[in-house]
Amino acid sequence: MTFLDALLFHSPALIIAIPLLSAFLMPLVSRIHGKLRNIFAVSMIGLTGCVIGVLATDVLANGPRVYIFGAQDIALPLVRILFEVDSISIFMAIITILLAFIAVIYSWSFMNHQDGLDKYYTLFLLLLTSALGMELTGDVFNFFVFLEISCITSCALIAFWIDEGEALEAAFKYIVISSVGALFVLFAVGILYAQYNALNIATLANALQYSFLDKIVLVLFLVVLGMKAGLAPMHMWLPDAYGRAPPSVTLIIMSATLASFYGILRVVFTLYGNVLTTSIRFDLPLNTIVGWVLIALAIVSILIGVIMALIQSDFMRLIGYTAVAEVGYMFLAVGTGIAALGTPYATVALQGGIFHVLNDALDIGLLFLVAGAIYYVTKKRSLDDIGGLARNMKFTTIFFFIGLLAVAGMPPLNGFTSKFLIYESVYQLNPILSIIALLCSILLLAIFIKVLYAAFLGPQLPDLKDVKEAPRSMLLAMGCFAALAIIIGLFPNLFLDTLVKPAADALLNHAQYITTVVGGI
Amino acid sequence: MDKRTIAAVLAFTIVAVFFFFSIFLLHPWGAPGNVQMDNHIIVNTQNETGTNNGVTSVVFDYRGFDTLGEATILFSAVAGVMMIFRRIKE
Amino acid sequence: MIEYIPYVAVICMIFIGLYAAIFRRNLIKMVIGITIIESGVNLFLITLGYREGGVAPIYTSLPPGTTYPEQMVLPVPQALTLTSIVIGVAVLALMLSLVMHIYRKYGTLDVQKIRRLKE
Amino acid sequence: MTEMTKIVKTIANILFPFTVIFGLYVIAHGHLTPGGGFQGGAIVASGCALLLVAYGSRWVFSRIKEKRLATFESIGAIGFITVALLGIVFSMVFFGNFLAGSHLLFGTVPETGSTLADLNTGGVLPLMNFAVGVKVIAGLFVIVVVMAYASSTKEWSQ
Repeated sequence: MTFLDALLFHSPALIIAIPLLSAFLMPLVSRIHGKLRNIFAVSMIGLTGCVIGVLATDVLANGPRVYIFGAQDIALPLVRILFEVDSISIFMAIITILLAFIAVIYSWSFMNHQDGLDKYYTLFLLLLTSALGMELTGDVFNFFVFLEISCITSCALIAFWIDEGEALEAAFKYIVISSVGALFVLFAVGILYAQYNALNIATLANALQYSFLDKIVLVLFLVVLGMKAGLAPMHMWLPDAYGRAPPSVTLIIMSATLASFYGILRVVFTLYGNVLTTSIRFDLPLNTIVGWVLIALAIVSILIGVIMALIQSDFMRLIGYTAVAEVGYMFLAVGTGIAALGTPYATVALQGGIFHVLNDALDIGLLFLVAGAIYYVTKKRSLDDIGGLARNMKFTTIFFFIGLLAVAGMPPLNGFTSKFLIYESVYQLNPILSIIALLCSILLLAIFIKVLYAAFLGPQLPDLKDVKEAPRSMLLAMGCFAALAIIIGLFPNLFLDTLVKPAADALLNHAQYITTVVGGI
Repeated sequence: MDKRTIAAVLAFTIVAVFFFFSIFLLHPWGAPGNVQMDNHIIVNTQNETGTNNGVTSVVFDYRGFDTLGEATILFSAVAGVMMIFRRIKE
Repeated sequence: MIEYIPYVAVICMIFIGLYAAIFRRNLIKMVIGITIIESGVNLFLITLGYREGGVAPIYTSLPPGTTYPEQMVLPVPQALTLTSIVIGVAVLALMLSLVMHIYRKYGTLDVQKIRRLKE
Repeated sequence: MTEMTKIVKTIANILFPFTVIFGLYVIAHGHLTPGGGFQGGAIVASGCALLLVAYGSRWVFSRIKEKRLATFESIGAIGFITVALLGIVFSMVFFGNFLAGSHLLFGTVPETGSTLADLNTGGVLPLMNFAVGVKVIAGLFVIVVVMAYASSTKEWSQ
């Protein structure tokens, strides 16, 4: 058992243990020296990234891995908690750790004038742990616990700038909605436990007979996780939270939001995988209903996101509404994948949706980092107060231009690759949806051209004369995102074949997920 | 009362009645349906975890990872409260 | 009907709390509403794990003649409720500290007034 | 919170030791009798809150620095996760109960059925109980002290 095999065997547990232990150590480390705290945070997140890389190479090569907490092998009836890592969860973990690493580099210089930084880094690492835990766990109640940790830590981080009244109000709105939602998830977990006396996703999926109560459980999960992911009618918290939080915090909250999106995928494709095609009333199979509901909500959230982004004057709220629209694209693709389950274009839609998770994380992240750089330099939020920044902030303008093209889905960049997959597959389901999605994407381009002109190209405002460029570590963070966006845009098949296709197959092939646990190793 | 509250009250009562009639499908109080997981825990909590207390064996050994999440929740709540009140010292 | 009384109590608590969280305008009343929902869900978890005439699953000085596992209450819901109670404490502490700060900044606890002051 | 009268203070002085001892008993016997780290820690924290109410937040805040309490809390948390990580080292799996049935500390296995409580059982559980107990005592007391002190100071430096 060489060191690498031991590391690989224990890697699911270490992915959670390392950031958690560093979060607990943070108050002690930060009492020694401020600089040491930043180095400690960056190195710990880097270490977790390496462990995730090791696990990713193994999971992508030979299928899901199971890790039981407290025992060597699986003993049925399954009593202990176990982590089940298959290619979709490791794909989401890679996105989460990438966002966290860039956010921690960015906050190195963004936060250097703030106080209370040891609490900031503690909550940052705890939010990262909860996002990773939500993505790796194979236990329904454990998923609820990590969902709750992400609620509390992101609410505290939204309220980081306590002297701003709006940040406190946004945090309070977020914690109220999230905790009520999480309590209904607990209610659903209680119903599942009452019927099948099991809390493991694989055993539940195996034992599920889709009674009336299971319909309630599915509705509760879809509603609450949809709200946490920013789906249409329940998205009100997202623009306030993204608009009022510091941008490095917004990046990590976005990774928690994507973890809730992963939660919906896990519930629909794996927990309800066996019963997805059983027909209920008037011979409509379950997947058509769930699929079309998600598609309808996705279209509504795309429209709301784009229209509200058009009239925003606050820079970060504008990007927040664009994030709602991007979540709409993800749900549109996944909804098509569910509604037309089994047809070839459904798998293409699912791949497009999962690929769009990666691309959206990079593009919206890049835009938030640019907005943060502008706020850091000019201390102004609204687009009317800033103008003509291109002369002094050259690199930020270039990065903003790359982010603008990527979000709108222009060809050379990564937004185009996934949105093209989405348009192509959604068209075969229903052409009108694809046309709406295309038009909204063009409208997004128009919005961001307006922002580009308003913020960067216009005449130089008198009080912004002596504005200097953003510090180096912020430019480095933005540079990484821009470079990744270009690389994915130019070589999409590289990422598509190694990461996205196995992830989509892992979701569709839920039998493999179940047999690795219930069928014994 | 404006239209929004009327719509909210209506939706609220529909969901309440819907939930009210759905609880009668659960197993009656006192007679749980299948109990294979809990019987396994009750029977060999002493030889597997070495404790007399079944609940503590579930909290710290069988489902110990939940309690680790639990401790993180309390830790993050304390960090959050201290961060929100970090400027109250004179 | 008599075996479903605890579930009726659970549903009433959840929807009383939900009513307070949605319709009340005072911030503190919303926080109280959420605590009521939380205790309702805890009651639901505990009622799931009860066995008729069951004893706590603890072997120290067990009353003589109890046959385990039939006459022992299920331990797992109690562990889940323990976690849920501590979550309730953590969420409550955070919400109350936010409410104290909002009150200190806006001078009022009424949601409508806060929205008007914000503009 | 402002200070209370002398009568309340003396009663608090009388009650505080018993509450703390009972709370520590509940933590220590968590694996035998109903209780454990969380419940015992909450009892001791309620004892400390009793002192806070009786003596007022200014007195308590001057006596006990919140920094030291925060250190206690992170020590408790680190203790809990290191005991879990030791599971990897000794019993090849995270959260492994490597002490149960190993004739080391807390190692003996109780015989099945209704037995009298033997404190030396439970393997890793008592250690986890102590760690969580320390953490809950320090954590809840910090929350109560900080909120009490914040509500009593008139102006906050924004």
